[in-house]
Amino acid sequence: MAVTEDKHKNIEALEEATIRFAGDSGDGMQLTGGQFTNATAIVGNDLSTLPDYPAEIRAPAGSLAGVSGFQIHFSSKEIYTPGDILDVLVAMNPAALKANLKDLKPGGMLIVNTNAFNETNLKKVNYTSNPLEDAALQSKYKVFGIEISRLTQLALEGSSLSAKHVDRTKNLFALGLMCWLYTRPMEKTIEWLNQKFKDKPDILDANLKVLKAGYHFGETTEVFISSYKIDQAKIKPGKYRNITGNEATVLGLIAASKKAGITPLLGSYPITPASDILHELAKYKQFGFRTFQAEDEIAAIGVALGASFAGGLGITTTSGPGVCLKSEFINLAIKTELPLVICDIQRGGPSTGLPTKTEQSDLLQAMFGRNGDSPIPIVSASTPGDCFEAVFEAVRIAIKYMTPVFFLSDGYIANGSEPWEIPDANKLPNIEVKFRKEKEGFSSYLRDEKTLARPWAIPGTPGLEHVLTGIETEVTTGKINYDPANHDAMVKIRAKKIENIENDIPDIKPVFGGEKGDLLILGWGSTYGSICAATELLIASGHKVANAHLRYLNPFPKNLGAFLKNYKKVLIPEINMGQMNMLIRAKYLVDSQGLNIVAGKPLKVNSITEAAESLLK
Amino acid sequence: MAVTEDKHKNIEALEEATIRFAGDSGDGMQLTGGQFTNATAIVGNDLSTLPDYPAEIRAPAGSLAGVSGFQIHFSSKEIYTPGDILDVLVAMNPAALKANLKDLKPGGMLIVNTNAFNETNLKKVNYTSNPLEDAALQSKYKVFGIEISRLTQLALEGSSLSAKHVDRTKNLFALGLMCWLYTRPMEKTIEWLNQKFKDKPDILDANLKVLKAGYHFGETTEVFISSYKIDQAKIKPGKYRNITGNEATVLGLIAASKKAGITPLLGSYPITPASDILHELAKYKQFGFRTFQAEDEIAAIGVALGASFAGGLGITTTSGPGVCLKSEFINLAIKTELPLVICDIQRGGPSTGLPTKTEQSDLLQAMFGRNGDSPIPIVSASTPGDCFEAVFEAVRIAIKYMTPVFFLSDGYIANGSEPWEIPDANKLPNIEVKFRKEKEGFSSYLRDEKTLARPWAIPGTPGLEHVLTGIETEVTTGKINYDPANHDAMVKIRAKKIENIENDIPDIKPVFGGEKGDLLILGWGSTYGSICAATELLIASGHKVANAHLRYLNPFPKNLGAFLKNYKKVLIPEINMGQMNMLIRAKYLVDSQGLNIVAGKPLKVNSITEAAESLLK
Amino acid sequence: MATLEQPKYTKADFESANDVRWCPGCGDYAILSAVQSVMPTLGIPKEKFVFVSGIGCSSRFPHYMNCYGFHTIHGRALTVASGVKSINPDLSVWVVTGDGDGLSIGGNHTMHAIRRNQDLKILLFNNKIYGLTKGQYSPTSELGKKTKSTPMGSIDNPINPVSLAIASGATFVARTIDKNVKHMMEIFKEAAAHKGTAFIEIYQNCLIFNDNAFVDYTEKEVKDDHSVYLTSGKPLVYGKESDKAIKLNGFSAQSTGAKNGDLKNALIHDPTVKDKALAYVLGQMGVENPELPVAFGVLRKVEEPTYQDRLLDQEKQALSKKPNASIEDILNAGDTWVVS
Amino acid sequence: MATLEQPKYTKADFESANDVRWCPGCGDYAILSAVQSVMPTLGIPKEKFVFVSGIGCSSRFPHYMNCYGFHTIHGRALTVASGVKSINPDLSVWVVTGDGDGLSIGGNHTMHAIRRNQDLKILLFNNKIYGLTKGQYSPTSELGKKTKSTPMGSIDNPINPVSLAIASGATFVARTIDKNVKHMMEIFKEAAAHKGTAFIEIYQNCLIFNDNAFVDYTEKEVKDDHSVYLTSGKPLVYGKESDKAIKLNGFSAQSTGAKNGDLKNALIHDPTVKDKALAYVLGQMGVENPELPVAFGVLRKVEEPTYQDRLLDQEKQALSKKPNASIEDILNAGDTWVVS
Ligand SMILES: Cc1ncc(C[n+]2csc(CCOP(=O)(O)OP(=O)(O)O)c2C)c(N)n1
Ligand SMILES: Cc1ncc(C[n+]2csc(CCOP(=O)(O)OP(=O)(O)O)c2C)c(N)n1
Ligand code: SF4
Ligand code: SF4
Ligand SMILES: [Mg+2]
Ligand SMILES: [Mg+2]
Repeated sequence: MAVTEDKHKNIEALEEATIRFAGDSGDGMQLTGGQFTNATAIVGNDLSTLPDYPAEIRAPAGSLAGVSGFQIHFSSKEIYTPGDILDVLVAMNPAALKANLKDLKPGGMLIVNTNAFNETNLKKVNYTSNPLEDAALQSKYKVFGIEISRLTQLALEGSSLSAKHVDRTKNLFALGLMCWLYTRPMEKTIEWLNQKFKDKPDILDANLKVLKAGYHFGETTEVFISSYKIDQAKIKPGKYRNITGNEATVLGLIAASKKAGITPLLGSYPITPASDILHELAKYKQFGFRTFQAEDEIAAIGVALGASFAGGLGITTTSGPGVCLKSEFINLAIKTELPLVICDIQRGGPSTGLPTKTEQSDLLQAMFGRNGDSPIPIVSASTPGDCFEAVFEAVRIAIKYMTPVFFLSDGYIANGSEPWEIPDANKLPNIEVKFRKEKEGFSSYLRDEKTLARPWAIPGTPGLEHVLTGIETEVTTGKINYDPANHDAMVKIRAKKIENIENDIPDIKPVFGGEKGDLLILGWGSTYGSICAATELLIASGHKVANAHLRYLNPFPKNLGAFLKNYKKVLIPEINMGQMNMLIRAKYLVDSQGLNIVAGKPLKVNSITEAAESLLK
Repeated sequence: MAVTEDKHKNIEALEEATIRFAGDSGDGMQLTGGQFTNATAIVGNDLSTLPDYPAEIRAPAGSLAGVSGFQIHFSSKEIYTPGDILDVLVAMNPAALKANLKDLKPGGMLIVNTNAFNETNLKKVNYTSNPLEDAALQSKYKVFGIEISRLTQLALEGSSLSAKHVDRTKNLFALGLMCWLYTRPMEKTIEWLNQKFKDKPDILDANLKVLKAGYHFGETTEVFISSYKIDQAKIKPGKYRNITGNEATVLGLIAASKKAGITPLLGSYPITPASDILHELAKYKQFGFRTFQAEDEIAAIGVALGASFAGGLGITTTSGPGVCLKSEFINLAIKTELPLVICDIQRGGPSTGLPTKTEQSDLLQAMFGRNGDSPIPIVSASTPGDCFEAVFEAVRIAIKYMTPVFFLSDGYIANGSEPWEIPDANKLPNIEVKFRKEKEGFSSYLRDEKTLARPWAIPGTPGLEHVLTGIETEVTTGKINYDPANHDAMVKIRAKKIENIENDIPDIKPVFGGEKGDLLILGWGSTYGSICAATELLIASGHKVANAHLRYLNPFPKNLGAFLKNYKKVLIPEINMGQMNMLIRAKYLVDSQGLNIVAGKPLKVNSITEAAESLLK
Repeated sequence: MATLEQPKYTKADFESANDVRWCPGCGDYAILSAVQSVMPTLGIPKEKFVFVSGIGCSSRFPHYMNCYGFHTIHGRALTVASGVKSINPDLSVWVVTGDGDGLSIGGNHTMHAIRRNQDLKILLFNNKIYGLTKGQYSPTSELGKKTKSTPMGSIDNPINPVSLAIASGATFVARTIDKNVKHMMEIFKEAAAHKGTAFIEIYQNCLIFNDNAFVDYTEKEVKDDHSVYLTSGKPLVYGKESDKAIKLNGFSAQSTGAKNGDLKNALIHDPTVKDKALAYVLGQMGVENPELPVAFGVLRKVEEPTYQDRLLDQEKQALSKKPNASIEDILNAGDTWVVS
Repeated sequence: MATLEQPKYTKADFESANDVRWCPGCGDYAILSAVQSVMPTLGIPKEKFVFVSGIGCSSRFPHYMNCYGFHTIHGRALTVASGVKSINPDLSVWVVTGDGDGLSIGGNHTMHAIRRNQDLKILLFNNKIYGLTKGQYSPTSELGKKTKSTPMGSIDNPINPVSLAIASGATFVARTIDKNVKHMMEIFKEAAAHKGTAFIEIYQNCLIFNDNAFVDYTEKEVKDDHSVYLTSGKPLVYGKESDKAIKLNGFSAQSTGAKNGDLKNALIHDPTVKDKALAYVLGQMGVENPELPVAFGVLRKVEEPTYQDRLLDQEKQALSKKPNASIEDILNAGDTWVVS
């Protein structure tokens, strides 16, 4: 398309850039960011995104509480995080400026919609004077004040749309402008608009006009001296799509249940940031994916457990407060040894906490949040795309070992996105389901010698009638049994079964750095990106540092104890107060140190390098 | 009373004895044991009891599932446990014999109701022949076959009672007999019967007759050559009563709320073994004690939390499965920093588990069973009587620090009993309640500098209107706040506040043994008795062993880390898979070893000595 | 589901080998026996029955049936049962619950399972007490009831299970009683034949903690004056001499004399009326309006698609729109690009 | 509670300094304003008001009142409110909840708080959707409703909040609507004056996720034909020209013509009838029987002792029996002995 070619201006080549779109909740920043991301993916850059939106549906227009942001980091090299500091901030109003300016690097580009800097808006966020007129701001950053609202109106002069509708399209102006600035193609966005507004030609027309107006504004005016180009990254050959963690979780669950050949049933109750998984899965009825929006989290997991009893794949999705409510049922699943996948998309806690922010603080709840000794496998995802494989693993373990399994994701990877190499469906591992059929020798708790799994005998199978119960039962027969020695034996069998899974998961090994060294940075979950980036920097500056990342949090990989001993020190960065660190210390008696910043957002790369450097001193 | 004097026979002096009454659920064994205990307390022996009853209300008569037992250990010296092995077993039927014989020491006394050893009863428990006729049995134990049923009938010949009612009194025959055998006075039992049946003279008369018949049977017949006498123990001077853990918990809650001068409200939902606390507290309305049987555990804690918000003392009682349901509300209490006492009377888990058996396996649930980082103080009781002081401490901490507090007891100490020195009400510490009144400078989260407690400003106070919420709030003002730095600060303040309590609790020190040594046996909760008894034995056999017992599980006493280093090895016996052990290892990096037997009953003294000896090798 | 070749069952086929552990004399025994007697008559292969329960004396039920069973956690049986039925709608799923299990902690699931018209048979054993935990009052205990937890008497108004079920839109609502085995069996059969939620309140005597709670409906002298048995198409006549009838007065039910066929004012029972008001009024009788007799029998029975019908229907529709969906398609959906 | 010296409040006294964060145009604003307007008229000192809520857009309400407030967790507001009122019965406790909060996750607490006649004012904002979590269907959403979680339409039958409240024995039940501020205010005042649970369903428009859900009752052209406003002692007349009335037909309500005073068949409203059947029938109208108008106003209002009345009463009784109980007495109760 013509609009992607630029004939008049310089194109400067960059290695990478981090930009953030920020505006009012009503300004469409998530959509703008999403479209920019798609365009960037098509260019072949590596990328990582971080949406950040308020807990209120629509806080008062122009207020700080209502600011919504979308950050993207893209590069011609491999990257791991959405970026610590911004090269460009697009601020659609004073609130967006106030809330985000601190993250813009000195000398960075600040693009603002000057029309929004009127008295009312300034007052809403307690600006006593217009910050754009502040000389310090002008000297610290490259400020581009653009009348985005007015230019949008001008672009739509004569349109039949109401003033309100006209104003709503201004985000596309910003998008167009940024596409020009970073030489991104707009075809996909145009296609998407065509599709979305196919029944509303007026709106479609207006949107396209404004999008192009933004692009042409960059091209034509003298405001920007050059535009930027970021080369395709050298990423592994393959077919890619951009994917969020929740989308990857959805695909992982569908793929795993297909591979297992049983009917999946998701029992769920909406909760941020897990709800989108329910929304997405509800669209796959043609795949036999059954979704059940229950009256609460307890019912949701109950329905899922009933499904597993009947031979389906029971799944439940939630976030921390919902896990609280599910814990009694998780214990019933542990006791009755039925497969079940519990997806916890973690958010800031405790209590209602910060529903739209990220945190890694449900690990110990997943490990221990139930009465009695109640061991459960835990699998965690480290990046958006990794959710696919991690949740697939959770399903595999649940079925093979007849056990509930926790899958831990979090708000950051759930909503963040990255390019994802689409796996070949045929090469996905098979998940073998062995429904018991033979009557001969059947006992409901007679275990497989290797996995210690009990048989899965489902209602409808003649001759295998049996009753499951949460009361303690006899080791083999599964009949209620109150005998002391039997209980002790059962407690230990349950523990052993889960421990044994260590034989069925890969050893831990370094991601970056050598097998031995001065410092190991050990992580799990969504800190992956920041830790990798930090490790690369540390290695580059000559330190003997390595990093490793745990997918399996219970049981830990078999070689972990020995592995830890290869490093003089161990640093464990977590977005919590040191939860995995406690498990590691207790199990391996290693004096590992935590880096614990619980600020509802990904750890910054430089927080990690600083912590590492101070340990290396 | 005449019946307590024995003119005809030898009285042999013993140091101690352990006896168990066992019979059908319908046989009144708990009542028999309770009365025997009272009589033993009056004599001034030290004692410890262990009731053990089935989960079914009334399992089929004569079945193994229906066996109910009551064990008492009493002594002229200080004792710590209800005893590992029995000196006497009273078995009212074949099922009772079968279920309990393994605990009788070789050469021990076996008293059986021979009338119950008929074919039907024998068959119910798969005895193919009458075990009483087994020569091996006769040679291994001192067997006393007594026609208890028939002797009871004879005693009541001519009574107007039905045969069924007559048979129901046979436990009193056994009680009378045992009172004679161990020279216990029967006045209190007679008084109690008089009171209980004051409106039913027929039944009263029959009961008294049978009780005395049992006593006289011992005195008169030639079956027993001598009776036994166990001298008064040298226990601390004072006024005593016999008390169970649940009773002591009730008294502790009443005393603490009186000392605090605020209205207590217990929100509860019945669950074994916690229900009795609700039943008892419901009787104290004249004290202004309000009890609220809610629709479920969630409502129960919600009501309690509402009570605390309004300036009352919110309390909730439950057991493990109930804690699962309360966890979301506990987090709200943590976030809103309101006082609240959560009493968890632990039972066998996971899931429904073993409702009537004991276990210590909710510790990690109490510590971590919630989303987010959610620190909470935990206080545990070590003996029945200790529940009083421990729950009093829980109330004190809750109010002083404005925080929910866990009080951990368990089925064993809840139902077990011991002599308890009645405290002087006037000497109980005062619990200061400071409701905020002044408007000036009020902020809902402005903290006391020392305790870090926020002000308790209750509805009805003019000028202090404010809103509490589970969403994260600003450090001082308590207004909703989503700022990253504020959240990090709040997470850390919450942690600090609880950690600081270590300055307000006593240091740990040895119970038995020296300040340094080869081995420390570290315990918490109801293992106290077994550990003390084991330590005494180990010291007596020349080992440099000490034991210490933790009341405060979060935070730990300040000196614990240094204290642990004074011993070469540390053994941690727990009725779980090593929950406190994990906390100790993680925090102090000490290679402590667990002794973990999860059999639904107190640890045996000799399991501990064995484990200790193998570590000492 | 029945086929001709199917084995003929007897009651014994549904009796499990486990010892029944209720107190001797408990009303639960009669209910168990009635259920075991009805099962062989339903023409359903034994392996297709599933009994799901919560926690309580009553909830031990599945252990005593020789069927698939799930003795779950307190108050949550209906959620598990809904999951079972939603995965395999071919099963005959029965839920056993108590007044505490199904109305106290589990009240919300009862309401929601019913409104969804889950194809489940719900047997609610109402003994007006918590049996298993040894005698606390329950949501159906009468005001002023003295129990372990209410030494001065309960201060909560009781709930009427049948009113709640009707307000939740139950398509089948009935009431029966442990002592009337024949009636229980009839009701169970009718429930089994109903498609959708069948909610059955069963008065059940707990002789240990709440003995004689239902003597008004079981003792020879008084029962006929306190109970009216409903039959579709028949007038609501009751009384020792069949000398009383229920008639309509405004929106209320009222008792009237009806000697020797003088029944012209008597209400004629019709459980199939869509409007819930009739069933609501009948359900209140004797429970909320103590001067009237308690109605036993089927109060409401209307046909509506079940949750499972609608679930499978949507699946079929979706499949017909996108018949050949494969994992590949899904994985490769959206904007993709190739790096080579 | 009012005294003569008491300060005179204005609406502004009840407005908090916090920014109101609902979507511009949300029906919640009108409800907030109506509540703030009613508060000063009640003669209750401001510090005695407590607003308790769960989680949802509606549950943000306490933050916008300049009163004591507790924004609790999802579905549990009524439990907390019951605790507050039970410790200090002198407070005026108002609960704000949504159709999700109070009927889905919190349905059981709603039922139990009502049956206990907790002295609480319950405002249930029914927007037939989950607002805060961005648009999933709720227990009041109509069958077939397409939402984020039901792309092919919901397959659950909706619940009628008012039916549930009545079946739970609510002593005060009313329905009102965000757009009719005057009516809301009247209802709130009447609720405040009621001793016991006052349950108020408020139709509330969520313009973002379920816009126009209640246009039938708000749009000039149609609203009069779809709504009947109840007044005690007055006939149930409605319609644009007041040309229709509700009459009784057996146990059902029916619509009839009622031109120019021809109202002889019209039902006369009496919310104080003890029998719940009338209120039940009125509550169903328009919701479960779509051909009839929806009833707005007070459906039921009867006097019964509250939970708090009974609680304090038992305490008084107990105290009169054992007037001088001391801790010493309790500690020293039972069998004691002295070791010296
Ligand atoms: C979460 C939880 N809370 C409480 C209990 C204790 N409990 C078991 S059964 C029961 C009540 C039983 O009453 P009901 O349902 O009426 O059954 P019944 O025994 O009368 O047949 C209670 C409170 C439990 N098992 N789990
Ligand atoms: C335990 C728990 N589960 C789920 C949620 C997510 N959640 C918050 S509000 C809500 C539903 C709100 O619906 P409603 O009560 O109708 O309120 P509205 O927003 O429509 O006013 C849900 C599901 C939560 N906060 N906590
Ligand atoms: S306690 Fe009551 S309900 Fe339970 S088994 Fe015994 S008689 Fe039946
Ligand atoms: S989402 Fe709906 S209910 Fe929530 S504030 Fe916005 S308009 Fe109101
Ligand atoms: Mg019951
Ligand atoms: Mg809503």
